[in-house]
Amino acid sequence: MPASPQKKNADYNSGHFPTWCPGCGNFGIWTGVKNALAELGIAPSQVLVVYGIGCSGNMSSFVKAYGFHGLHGRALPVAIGAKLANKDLKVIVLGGDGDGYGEGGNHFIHALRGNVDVTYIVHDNQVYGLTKGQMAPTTEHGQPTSSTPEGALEQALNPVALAIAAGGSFVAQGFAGDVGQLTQIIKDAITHPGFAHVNVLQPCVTFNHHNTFSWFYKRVYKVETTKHDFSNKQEAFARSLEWGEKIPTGLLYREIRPTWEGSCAELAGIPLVKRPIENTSIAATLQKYT
Amino acid sequence: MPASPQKKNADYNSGHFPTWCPGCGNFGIWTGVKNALAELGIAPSQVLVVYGIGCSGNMSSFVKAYGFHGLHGRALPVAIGAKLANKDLKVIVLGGDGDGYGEGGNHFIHALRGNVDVTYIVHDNQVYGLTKGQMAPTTEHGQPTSSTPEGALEQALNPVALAIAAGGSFVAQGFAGDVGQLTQIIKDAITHPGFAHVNVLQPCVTFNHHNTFSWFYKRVYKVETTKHDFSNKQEAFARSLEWGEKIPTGLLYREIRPTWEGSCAELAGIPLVKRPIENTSIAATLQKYT
Amino acid sequence: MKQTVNRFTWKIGGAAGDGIMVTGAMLAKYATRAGLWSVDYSEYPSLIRGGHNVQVVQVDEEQIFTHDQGNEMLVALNEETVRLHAAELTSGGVIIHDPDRLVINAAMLGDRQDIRLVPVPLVKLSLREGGKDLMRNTVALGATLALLDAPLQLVDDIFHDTFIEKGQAVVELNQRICRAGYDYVRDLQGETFPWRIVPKSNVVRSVIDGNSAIALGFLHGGLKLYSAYPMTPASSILMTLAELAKPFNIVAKHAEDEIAAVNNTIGAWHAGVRAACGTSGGGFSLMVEGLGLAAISETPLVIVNAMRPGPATGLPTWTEQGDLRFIMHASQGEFPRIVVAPGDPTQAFTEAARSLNLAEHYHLPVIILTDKYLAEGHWSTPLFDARAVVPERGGFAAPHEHQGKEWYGRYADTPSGVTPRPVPGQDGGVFIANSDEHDQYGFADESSANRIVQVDKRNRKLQSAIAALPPRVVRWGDADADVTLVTWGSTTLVCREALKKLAAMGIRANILQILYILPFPEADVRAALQEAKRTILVENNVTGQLGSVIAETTGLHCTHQFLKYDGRPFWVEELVDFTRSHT
Amino acid sequence: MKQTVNRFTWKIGGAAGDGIMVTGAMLAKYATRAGLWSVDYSEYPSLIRGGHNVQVVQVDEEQIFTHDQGNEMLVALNEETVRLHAAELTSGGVIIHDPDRLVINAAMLGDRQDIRLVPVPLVKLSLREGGKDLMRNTVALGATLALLDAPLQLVDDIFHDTFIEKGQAVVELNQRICRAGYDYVRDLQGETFPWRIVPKSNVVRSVIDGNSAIALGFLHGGLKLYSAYPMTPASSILMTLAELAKPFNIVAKHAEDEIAAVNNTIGAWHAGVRAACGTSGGGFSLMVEGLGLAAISETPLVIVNAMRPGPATGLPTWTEQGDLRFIMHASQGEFPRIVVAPGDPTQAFTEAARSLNLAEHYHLPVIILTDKYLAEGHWSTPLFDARAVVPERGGFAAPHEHQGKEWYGRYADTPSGVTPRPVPGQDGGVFIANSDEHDQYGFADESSANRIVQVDKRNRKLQSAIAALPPRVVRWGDADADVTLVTWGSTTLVCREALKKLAAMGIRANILQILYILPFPEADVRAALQEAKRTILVENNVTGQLGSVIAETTGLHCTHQFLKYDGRPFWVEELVDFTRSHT
Ligand SMILES: Cc1ncc(C[n+]2csc(CCOP(=O)(O)OP(=O)(O)O)c2C)c(N)n1
Ligand SMILES: Cc1ncc(C[n+]2csc(CCOP(=O)(O)OP(=O)(O)O)c2C)c(N)n1
Ligand code: SF4
Ligand code: SF4
Ligand SMILES: [Mg+2]
Ligand SMILES: [Mg+2]
Repeated sequence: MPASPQKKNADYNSGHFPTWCPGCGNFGIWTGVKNALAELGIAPSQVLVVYGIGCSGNMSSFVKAYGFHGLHGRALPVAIGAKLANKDLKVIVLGGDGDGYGEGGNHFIHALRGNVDVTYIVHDNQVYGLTKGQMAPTTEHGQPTSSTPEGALEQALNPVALAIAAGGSFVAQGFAGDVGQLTQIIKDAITHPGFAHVNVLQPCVTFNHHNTFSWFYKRVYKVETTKHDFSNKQEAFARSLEWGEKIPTGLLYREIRPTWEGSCAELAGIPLVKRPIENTSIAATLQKYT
Repeated sequence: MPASPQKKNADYNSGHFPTWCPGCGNFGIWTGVKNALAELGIAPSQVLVVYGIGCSGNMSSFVKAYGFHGLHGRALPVAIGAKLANKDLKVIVLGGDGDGYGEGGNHFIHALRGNVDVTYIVHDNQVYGLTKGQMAPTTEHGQPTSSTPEGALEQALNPVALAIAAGGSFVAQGFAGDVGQLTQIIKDAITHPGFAHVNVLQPCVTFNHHNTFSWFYKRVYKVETTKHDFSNKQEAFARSLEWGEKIPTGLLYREIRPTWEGSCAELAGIPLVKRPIENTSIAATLQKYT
Repeated sequence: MKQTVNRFTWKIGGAAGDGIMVTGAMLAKYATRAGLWSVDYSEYPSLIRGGHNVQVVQVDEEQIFTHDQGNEMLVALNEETVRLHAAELTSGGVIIHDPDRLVINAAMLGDRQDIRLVPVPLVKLSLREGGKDLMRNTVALGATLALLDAPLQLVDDIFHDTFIEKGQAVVELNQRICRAGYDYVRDLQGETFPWRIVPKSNVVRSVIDGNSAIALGFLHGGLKLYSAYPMTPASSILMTLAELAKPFNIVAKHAEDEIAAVNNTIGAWHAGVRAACGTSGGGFSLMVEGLGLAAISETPLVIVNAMRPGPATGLPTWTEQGDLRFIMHASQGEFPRIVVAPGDPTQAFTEAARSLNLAEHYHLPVIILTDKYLAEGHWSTPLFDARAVVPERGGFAAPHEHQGKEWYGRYADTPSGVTPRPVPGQDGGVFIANSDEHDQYGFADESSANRIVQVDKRNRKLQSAIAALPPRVVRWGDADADVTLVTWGSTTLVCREALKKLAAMGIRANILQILYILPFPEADVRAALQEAKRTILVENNVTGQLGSVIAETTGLHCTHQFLKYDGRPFWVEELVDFTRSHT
Repeated sequence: MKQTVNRFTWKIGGAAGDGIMVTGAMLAKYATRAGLWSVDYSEYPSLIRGGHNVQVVQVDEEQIFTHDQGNEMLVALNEETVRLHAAELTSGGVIIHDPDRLVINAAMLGDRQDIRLVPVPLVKLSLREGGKDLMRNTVALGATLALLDAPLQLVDDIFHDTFIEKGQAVVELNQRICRAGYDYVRDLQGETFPWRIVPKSNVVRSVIDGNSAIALGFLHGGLKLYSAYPMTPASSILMTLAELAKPFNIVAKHAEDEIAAVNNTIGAWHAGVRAACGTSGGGFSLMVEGLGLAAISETPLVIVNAMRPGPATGLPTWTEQGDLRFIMHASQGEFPRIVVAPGDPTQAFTEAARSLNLAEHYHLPVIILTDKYLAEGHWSTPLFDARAVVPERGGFAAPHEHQGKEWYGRYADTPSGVTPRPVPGQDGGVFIANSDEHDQYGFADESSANRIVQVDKRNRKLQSAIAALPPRVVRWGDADADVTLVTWGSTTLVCREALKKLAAMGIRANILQILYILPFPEADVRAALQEAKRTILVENNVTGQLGSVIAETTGLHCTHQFLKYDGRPFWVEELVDFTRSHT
């Protein structure tokens, strides 16, 4: 592959302008993802972006890159299968909070401990956007939504606390209103050797009138401006629990440990996709059955 | 219902003697569950036990009580549906680590934050027993199993850490080799108003030759013998991460907060199952469509 | 000038987020309150904003079932609407538009000289009366009514009834804005509009969609718990029941996924209450395993599957009847189930209510199969008759049957296959509901003899249930006909509309609607097909799935088949053409 | 005394955990190495310990396909075995038992005087030679061989080949223990046993189960990744491939659930490798949505569904053919798929290898449908012919087709329906694999015209794939016959066995095996049924699912049907009886 020429954000535009509501937080994430790819010099054909189903997942039509727009809640296992098939490929997953923490919650907790080198960016708008405003796992307790008009009865899921407890090796929180920081986080996530989880606080201007841009602006602070030690799991957990008055953004936890594909003896050497399929001899194995 | 006469363990025997391997940790859990029911004076007809599919779930044929032996991984949502239908019923769920943390992981994390008053006891033998020794989510990294002959590549899931992070209101760990403590934990779990998670360390003598009874005897200690403050989430989380040299048992975390059914306005008053189905008038509602 | 009275089609088009649906709903209500019949249909892409959204409302003096291809009035909120839909306008039709926002030139109209433009400063008028931008739709409604020479009083009442909960001020604001549009158009110089509304008798009818009909049917039927995960086009059942949870004192649960939803529902039934879950095909895929759990544990279960075009995510906001065979055969192993496919809101209401009786009495899963067209379209509908189905408890063990027992033989064999069940908490009723094959108490039992008993027992229940079913086929039209349209579900509507048009052409047609897909009404279908002179299979799918079931069970084939699989419902015109050219 | 040479049935029974399967496997290998043919079958409950476990090994000089009801030798490790199985013994048959553990009295034998008891101190001998309790089975094997007058050398070789990786000491221990049983029985005074083994030619054959055949077929076919979640009776594919991962340098992934397994597999195919997943009905239920994802995104996919009796958990360790219709119609919407149901290990091997070519070349999901009987039974089988299917790459875009492009038209319409695909990472091949209906590049496209193009394109692929399929029906037996057994999958085996027995009775029968269920070989089946004098449908299920497919597609019905649904495979005797009385 020839060395990629200098890339810019617009190189990742698909030509279809986003259909998101004007002012939607997804625009910030869209920009952050394209910026990160451009700054890392990853060409559209060198990356596979796997999308969930939701407003977030509709980004599949707005980004120029190999894409896979799969089933609601099932982006992660597609991404993991692809990464194991071609470990040289950069694999990024984008999806909603309903998609990833509701429907797809099981894949999430197992991806965290499995540590396949995939970057997972969750558009956390605390609501189901595409299906018109129902409760999400991250909807705050007591918030009314179209499926819970009297207010959500569940305690909200805390994605970053969960990610740390489930064995995440890279857990970060971004904010769609701070594209600069978000770009940096996404770049770090992509370059992190292992599964990287980025929860992005993403205001939904149409269905979430509580967790708005201004609500967040008053609350978010960057952990990198504090003494936060992201290698300390205890400390990271404590930080991740913060919600309400102060909401941390930035890298909360990181730990370098072997990836799944790095530990798998059979994946040493050339990626599976480059291995020939012809001339596999089963003769010796068949001998054992005689 | 007439006041129950004094109950004893044997009152909960089904008459079918367990088919578990001799020496299996499930015997201890079986005893603990029956003890707890007896000591709390809950009659077999006053409780619904929902079972997963696994060696653990086979307990459905060994316990005398209303039972529901559902699908692999899906015991929790059945139990929650039953509890909402009849909030006066005691509902207990028993299942394996594969069942509850593998196949059923999504229900687990949402049950924890949902806080429906159900007791969830997981037989954590760190292996798939019934299907003959494959890797479980709790299998230790590097352990060989029949599905991972070269050793598990994933980091083991830590059920109690996860439960705390996901918003569990009662998180405890028991050991099948200590039926006394286990009985007490199960009693506390049953009486806890909310979702109670008990992870029981359960040696599998047939397929797990690493985490044996003696391996555990050397490591377990009771948190009640320490200064552990189970109302402190930070401290509970730190404790829950202990594995290896020292493994904590007992109540790790507890928090009293409203249950789902307690917060649901429509569930105030008599349980759904007692409400009449006849004579619901839709006339006024239909009027709005005219 | 000749005026057509009480028969016209109105269309509104704009971007997603323009809130056009509300306006159409108002017009449909207006017509219905005026003693007329309406049907409305909307098309929207799976996007929140942007994309082209359309709503059509058709009004008639007779009962109507689908709308025509032609329109008499078009409210164009953007240019795309004009480009896409001007051609559909009948000669003499109008386009209402806001000249400040949308300038329409000749090119946009193709060479249609016979269309009249009615520019109304929609936004300006709304703002002038104290409304917001989006309320321009209400201005357009006023303009529409003025053109139709329709009395304002009726719409004032509708605003009152709709908004009074939000206060008198809101009511008046809407009334004022609507009147502004009305007055503006009245004051325009122009020819008299060839279509008009003349209110008729005031029979009270509802304007209702299939999903609301199901929700109300469930409530009438004694539903206590609904658990679901949102999925278009089933979501509004959850949302409606969540709204109605409080007045009806029931629980609507938004579950973490569809697997949880179906298992919640099974758990609730097991514990003794009437419950249901609902989804579309993707969610149904996830409920498939639960279906089998209900079957083998003989737990009642009701699932709504509102179809949309697949495979997978497919066309989320469009319509298709592609899941018939899937629903009939879903889940491993063999077990009986009931599948009912209502063909209009009244059937949806009735069969939803009945499904709860059926599931409870026969310990069977019941699947209600609808599609986006029925689920989200609205029809003027006679008020539901609550007496059509009486909620009655059944299938439970009487106290003397379980009290004092050590174990209860909940799966003991019986002639009907139905064994009365106790519910947890009842004294002496202890048993195990088991997903493993089991003996009479529910203990796992793998013997050959027991297996045969239990399989036969379960299967026998379907036979027993037949007695409790209404006629499983519905015949529409005269018995004596030249052609029979064979159909199921929402396509019954277009067939009913076609009957009227065919009759006008002198073609005698009737309809065989298969209401209960399972147990399949083999004998009825065979008889009907054998009697018919010619038959046309009408299905909104590519493979003719009902046709395959008919072939399998009766060995018969329809003379012709007319299938459509582009995500759109049939146009009545195309069905009429097809029928005429094949009769 | 007359001796039957090279034809006998041997059975071993004990508790779960007694490790009886290993012993039967040794005996089957012995017979096979002796140039004979064997088949083995085991029954075990879904428990780890306790419960009654049985394994049967039948040996013959001719190729055999299923075992008989009668046995000549019974190794009884517990009393239950005697009580349940003594009655099945042929006159003159023996029971080998350990008198220290199991005293057999007349009552336990019913009134069978014609059975000979062979008490052998199994445990004592094992311990004496330095073995453990459980190795008593090896002693029993030695005793068996002594009775059969079979040379010891062959079994010594088997121990060598099996255990040499564990060291010479293990080999010798097994040899010694086996010899102890052998010598003990030889030294007994007693009549000559009426059955014996006389080794024949040494053609090399394997003893193999359906699951291993599939695993090897996949490896031969170029599989690089297998993702699965354990489920009986499919689990051993995962375990076999996990064992073989190292020598074959492939990945076997134990996924967190079946939803992950199918999506892992789709992801891997999308990225360019050959992959598969496998499960039984319950897990397949969870893969249903993924099936549709593969279909609409036109990603190749291979799934193995090894059936067991349902519904739900059902009878986890027993056999049934209950999922046929489910597999044919699973997932919302309409799309083509290939379903192949191998009927023996050779077909399992060949079709598993072929499935990878088919999926890759035609961008279709392929489902391999087996059942517990085929999956876990073992048959003496000629060594698989690797040339039967040549792994060949296909369906990919050539570099010049994508290089330098901005976007690649991966869903552009083509005459065959197959559009060459690039894989991520390839220059210029950028496209979106989309579960939403999409245009040629994969962008969501909801237009009517595009929908029709894409539906038609997808469906056309199935027609194109037919050219690459082997004959979709397999005919066994003479063309000219009085009766045709119509069947599919593993019941083909009992039909093949029945042919031999029927021929011996002078009944001329043949078999129509439907190997490819989809695309259904309508023409072949119609022709075969029309030619046949009489037909008997043979299925291991309660509703006659293949029969329903035949009726649907051809309008024909078999003359009779013979169905079995107690979780057990057919006995050849019952099939022969049925056929005789219906011919
Ligand atoms: C199996 C399945 N269930 C449900 C849906 C319907 N559905 C589409 S998007 C969505 C939720 C969207 O919420 P989220 O994931 O938070 O994304 P957002 O739109 O908020 O970005 C749902 C429930 C589906 N497509 N598939
Ligand atoms: C959907 C589904 N997948 C797989 C199985 C097969 N299965 C039965 S038990 C089991 C795992 C048992 O492990 P665990 O839950 O840890 O229970 P244990 O036997 O160890 O108590 C599996 C995979 C199933 N029954 N259903
Ligand atoms: S609904 Fe919310 S999340 Fe979706 S596009 Fe609009 S603002 Fe964004
Ligand atoms: S396999 Fe393990 S968990 Fe299962 S019964 Fe035996 S010892 Fe217990
Ligand atoms: Mg969201
Ligand atoms: Mg386990």
